[in-house]
Amino acid sequence: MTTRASPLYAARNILRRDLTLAFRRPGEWLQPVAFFFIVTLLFPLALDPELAHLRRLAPAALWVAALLSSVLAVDFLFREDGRDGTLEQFALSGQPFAWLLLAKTVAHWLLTGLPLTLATPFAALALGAPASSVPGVLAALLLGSISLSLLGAIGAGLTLGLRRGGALLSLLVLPLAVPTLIFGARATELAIQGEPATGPMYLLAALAALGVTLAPLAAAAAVRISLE
Amino acid sequence: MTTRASPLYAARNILRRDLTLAFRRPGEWLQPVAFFFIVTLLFPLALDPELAHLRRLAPAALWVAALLSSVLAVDFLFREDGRDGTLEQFALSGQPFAWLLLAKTVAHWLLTGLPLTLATPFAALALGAPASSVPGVLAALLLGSISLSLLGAIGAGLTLGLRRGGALLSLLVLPLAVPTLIFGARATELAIQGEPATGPMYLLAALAALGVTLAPLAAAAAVRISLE
Amino acid sequence: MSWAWFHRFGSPPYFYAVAGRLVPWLAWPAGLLILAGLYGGVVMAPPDYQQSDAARIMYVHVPAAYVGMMSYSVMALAAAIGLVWRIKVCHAVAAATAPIGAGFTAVCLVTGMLWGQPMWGTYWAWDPRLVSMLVLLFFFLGYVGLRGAIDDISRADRSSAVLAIVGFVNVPIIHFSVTWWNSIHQGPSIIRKGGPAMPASMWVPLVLVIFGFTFYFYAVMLVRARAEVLRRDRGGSWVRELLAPEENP
Amino acid sequence: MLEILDLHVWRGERHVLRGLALRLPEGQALQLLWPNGAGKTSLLRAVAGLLPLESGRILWQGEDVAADREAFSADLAFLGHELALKGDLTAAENLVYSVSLRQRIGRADVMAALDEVGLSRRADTPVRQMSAGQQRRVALARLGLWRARLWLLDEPAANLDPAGQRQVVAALERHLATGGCALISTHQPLALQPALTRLWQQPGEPA
Amino acid sequence: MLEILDLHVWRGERHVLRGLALRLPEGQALQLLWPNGAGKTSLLRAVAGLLPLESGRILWQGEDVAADREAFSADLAFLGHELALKGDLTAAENLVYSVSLRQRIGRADVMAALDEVGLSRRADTPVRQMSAGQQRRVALARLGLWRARLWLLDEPAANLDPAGQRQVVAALERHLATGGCALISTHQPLALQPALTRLWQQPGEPA
Amino acid sequence: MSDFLAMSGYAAYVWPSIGLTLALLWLNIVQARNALERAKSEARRRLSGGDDA
Ligand code: HEM
Ligand SMILES: Nc1ncnc2c1ncn2[C@@H]1O[C@H](COP(=O)(O)OP(=O)(O)OP(=O)(O)O)[C@@H](O)[C@H]1O
Ligand SMILES: Nc1ncnc2c1ncn2[C@@H]1O[C@H](COP(=O)(O)OP(=O)(O)OP(=O)(O)O)[C@@H](O)[C@H]1O
Ligand SMILES: [Mg+2]
Ligand SMILES: [Mg+2]
Repeated sequence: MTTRASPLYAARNILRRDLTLAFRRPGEWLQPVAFFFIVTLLFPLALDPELAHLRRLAPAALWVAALLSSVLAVDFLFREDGRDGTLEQFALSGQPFAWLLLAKTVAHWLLTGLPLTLATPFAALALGAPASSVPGVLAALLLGSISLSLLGAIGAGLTLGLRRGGALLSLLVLPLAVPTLIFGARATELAIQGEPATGPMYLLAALAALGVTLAPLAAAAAVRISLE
Repeated sequence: MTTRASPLYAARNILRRDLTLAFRRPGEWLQPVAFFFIVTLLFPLALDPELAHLRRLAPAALWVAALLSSVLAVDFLFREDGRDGTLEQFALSGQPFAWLLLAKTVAHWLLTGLPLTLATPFAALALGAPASSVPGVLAALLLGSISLSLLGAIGAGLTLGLRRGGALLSLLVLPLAVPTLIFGARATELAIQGEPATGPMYLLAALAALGVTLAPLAAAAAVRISLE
Repeated sequence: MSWAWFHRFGSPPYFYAVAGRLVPWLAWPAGLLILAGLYGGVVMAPPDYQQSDAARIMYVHVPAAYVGMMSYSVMALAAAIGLVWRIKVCHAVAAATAPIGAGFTAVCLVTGMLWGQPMWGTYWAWDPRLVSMLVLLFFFLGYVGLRGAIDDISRADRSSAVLAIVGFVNVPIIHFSVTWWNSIHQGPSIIRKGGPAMPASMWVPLVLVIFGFTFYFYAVMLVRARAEVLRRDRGGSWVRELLAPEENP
Repeated sequence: MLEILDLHVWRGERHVLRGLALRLPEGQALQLLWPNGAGKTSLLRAVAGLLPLESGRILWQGEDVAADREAFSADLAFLGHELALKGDLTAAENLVYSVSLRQRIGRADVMAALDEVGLSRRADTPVRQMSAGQQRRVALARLGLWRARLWLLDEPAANLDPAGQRQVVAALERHLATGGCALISTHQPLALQPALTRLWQQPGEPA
Repeated sequence: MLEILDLHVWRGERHVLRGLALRLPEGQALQLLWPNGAGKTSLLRAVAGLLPLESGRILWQGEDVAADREAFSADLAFLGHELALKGDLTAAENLVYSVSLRQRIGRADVMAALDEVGLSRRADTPVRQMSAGQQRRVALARLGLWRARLWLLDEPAANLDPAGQRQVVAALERHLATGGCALISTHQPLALQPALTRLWQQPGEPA
Repeated sequence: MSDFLAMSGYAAYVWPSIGLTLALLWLNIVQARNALERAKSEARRRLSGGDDA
């Protein structure tokens, strides 16, 4: 006789599936990172080049780039599964829906947020940040990218199945992401200036924790509605 | 008896169709503009606000935002028509394919590039550019957005029907867009500093002209291949 | 002129065989030229009167730069021919070129940066020459990425061919960037009116390395191209004959 | 046993299902042969809980499904116009991942299921590279793997050649024999043994 | 008259059509009843020029279609698995815009065409709000409006109820009567007059 | 010898450049060889009818 799958088993398989899918296309999961790099490169291109000037600009450039590339990436979080009916099957699987979506979001973060985080130090150095600032920058982006992915999940759920979802999505997510952006940029700035950034770091962590607990529920509700 | 449609008639109908589609979803065509605004606003948020500082930053902010939002938007140029078989019908219509795609690109520019252009002055002022610079900024973005749309069309054709097309698209288009970005930002900078920007303007115009003549052909080739 | 040779090369078996025979004839000279050139440049040649020994980076930087640009040109040309005349072999060549060209471009960038730190006091500057070379690297990466994203090989061939052709505009920009815009990067110093701007003891080794890299590029490219030709083969009898002996040794 | 009482469903402006009622006992398959646009898909989606009910009740084993959606979902299998297959995954992977949402599964079961629909030699082809009918067959194999009591099938025989349609019938008869029941929308009646099935020609008439 | 000589088509790694040949004279419809995955869709797409030929020739009115693609395209109508309809446009708008790529057209013709497929009352509903079969019917109406000599239809009867299938047959017979010809992939033979049609069971056998 | 290695103070820039270049040359050779071998075995698999045609 068959044994029911535990929520954990189901989630693990979703995770495995999404990673398989991503790695099947070589370098596909690298694209948000590439995008991130390009965006950070665009600034100096569009500016008159003075490193001093760039350094003051680094936090803004980094975070805007990170925010945009994660918004760009999250657009694909539910789109395909929604179109080809996979999400319907999730909803009908008899497993807690929010939990399954959380699994998908985690996979998404592993494929976009994490590489993004690991990529930032290089971009930061290219923008003239001192090597000493790397740990701080890393920490800030680690926390930031988590809450960005989670916020993105809500937006992705809301815009699921709309034409031109992408642009609308960014409209919905960017405002939500403003706090993350501000604290993140502030933390990065302090790190670059070599000052302790505990304050904004705590706030970033709080935002991430809040996101993990609430975002999946909101996303699940949004997706259910979009499925009709 | 039926009379064959002239290429002009066909193109006019494509234009009409795409505009109808865009306006059927209220405010949909506004999304790239909104995105553009949000991005430009993100900078001041992520920075310590000093107008003098912002003003020097304005050209970069404007152009990065414009480039990103047009790349984001162009992702939808062919996607839907490719998926639902419309582009196949274009290819089988017996009309010059490149010409039909040019019509689609024009419609797309009217819906994204033009509003974007009209929106920039406000963003520029918000970033502390002097009112006197508005005409220059407008001209630069008018020319720039045209070639961005056309370059985008090539990338959209190449990534048509690929999963995660969006991210790859930006990876392909942004290098192509670098010259436009550089000259555009330079022109804007001069305009903001109140100096004559004829040099970069000419180059922008040249790029746009080049795009109008060549991009549709490249896009047509790309789309044909992607249709298989 | 007759197109016979053109079509002969177009046939996978012929190309596969000829390429196979050609490789050693390219590889050995390449090795010798590179060794000689690097020895001449890094050991024998006198230090530059301004840059002293830092100038020795030139002997890898410049050849890498040339080959990087050349390989993009080769790629674009092969892609164009393959697209127009529907010749698989040309697509194979283009596909084989991309990763190699990307490598040389990257080396040019890195060596350039390593050279820039002592000379310009910075690893990187937003300078037309440097940026355009960086863009070249992005084109290579985009090309590889596009290929990777498409699973049907013949579609991948033709799509990426379009990209390669479009991106070619960048190559002349790289070359003339120093003359068109005021660049901190130095302009043509070998092929220029009035002969090279350096003593023979410096430019001869440089030229040797450049030729060595070029030979090397073609050798490696042909090996890869043979692999690509095999991948594109569709059960042609020649492959069966080719591999039969190896199947039951 | 599935029971629907006085069901009303709206699609946008349109009152699609007006007071529909039906009873579907174990071991029975009800085939909806309604004309195009009569509301077959709407009905199936409403039962699955993918469309909101305007009014009316849906009872499963005598209990209102609204009471415990998840339990009900675990009992049903829904095959809609979209197949919920990933073009980039192979047939086998698709089955493993979609089934493992509901129950533990091993490669062996998957191969057996693919064999039943005649795709054993295609187990490792990406679904994207399969023809319309082959993709349908993969979805069909998945249906057999889910151990669900209630099947909701929307035009299961579409795109299938005669052999494939016989496979659908065989799968259904196995399912009914083990006490399952099925609600099917179709345009050609499936050749089930008359004892096992009822045909419903028009939403107007009683089932 | 359409003539195909020794056609070879590959899909990725797979040699799908191996030296296929057929002749399709005016006023004739050839129905491909090949099993799933045999290559019907591939053949239709290859003829339409949407798939590259590995080798072989396709002649239309005795001339190789590769010589003048656009002229050939103007002569043919292709109805694939995708319907090329815009969900946000009404049925009428969809017809106007897609037909106007090829010929000038007015609202009257459109309404007539929609009437023939029994959707006159739905002319102004967005296609997104139509059922699978209703969308098929819209595509069918478009087919009637294009004045094309050669029809390439991929499972035209899918999702259609018996009435809709009769409409397909009627449209086909009108088309053949006016000297057109049609290449059709299907799994149930369409009930055309035997004089007008040939059935092709297996790609192996001759047509 | 040592002052040759010292490159009059530029060793930190010169030797990495040359080393990196040689590394690339080596890497290309390895990759090309592997690619050819992989392609051959692929072709063999296909000829021996790995999956149905
Ligand atoms: C990241 C930094 C650099 C990049 C991307 C770069 C790129 C290039 C490129 C693309 C070329 C080939 C130009 C052509 O063939 O048309 C080149 C040539 C050359 N580079 Fe660099 N370069 C960089 C830094 C430097 C530095 C710092 C120096 C010396 C101070 C230098 C000296 C040269 C010389 C002497 C040539 C040969 C010029 C000729 O004969 O045409 N480069 N470089
Ligand atoms: N994109 C693709 N890449 C590789 N192989 C493909 C692709 N599409 C189809 N095939 C293969 O080509 C063969 C023919 O496919 P095709 O869609 O033409 O079959 P069909 O006759 O239309 O089948 P059906 O009746 O199910 O629609 C199938 O075996 C399929 O596996
Ligand atoms: N998203 C929607 N919004 C509004 N009305 C809809 C929507 N989808 C379907 N309808 C309408 O609801 C009615 C029933 O649609 P449904 O898809 O259930 O029909 P069906 O029986 O499945 O038809 P078919 O046999 O063609 O699949 C149709 O008249 C259709 O026009
Ligand atoms: Mg239906
Ligand atoms: Mg088919």
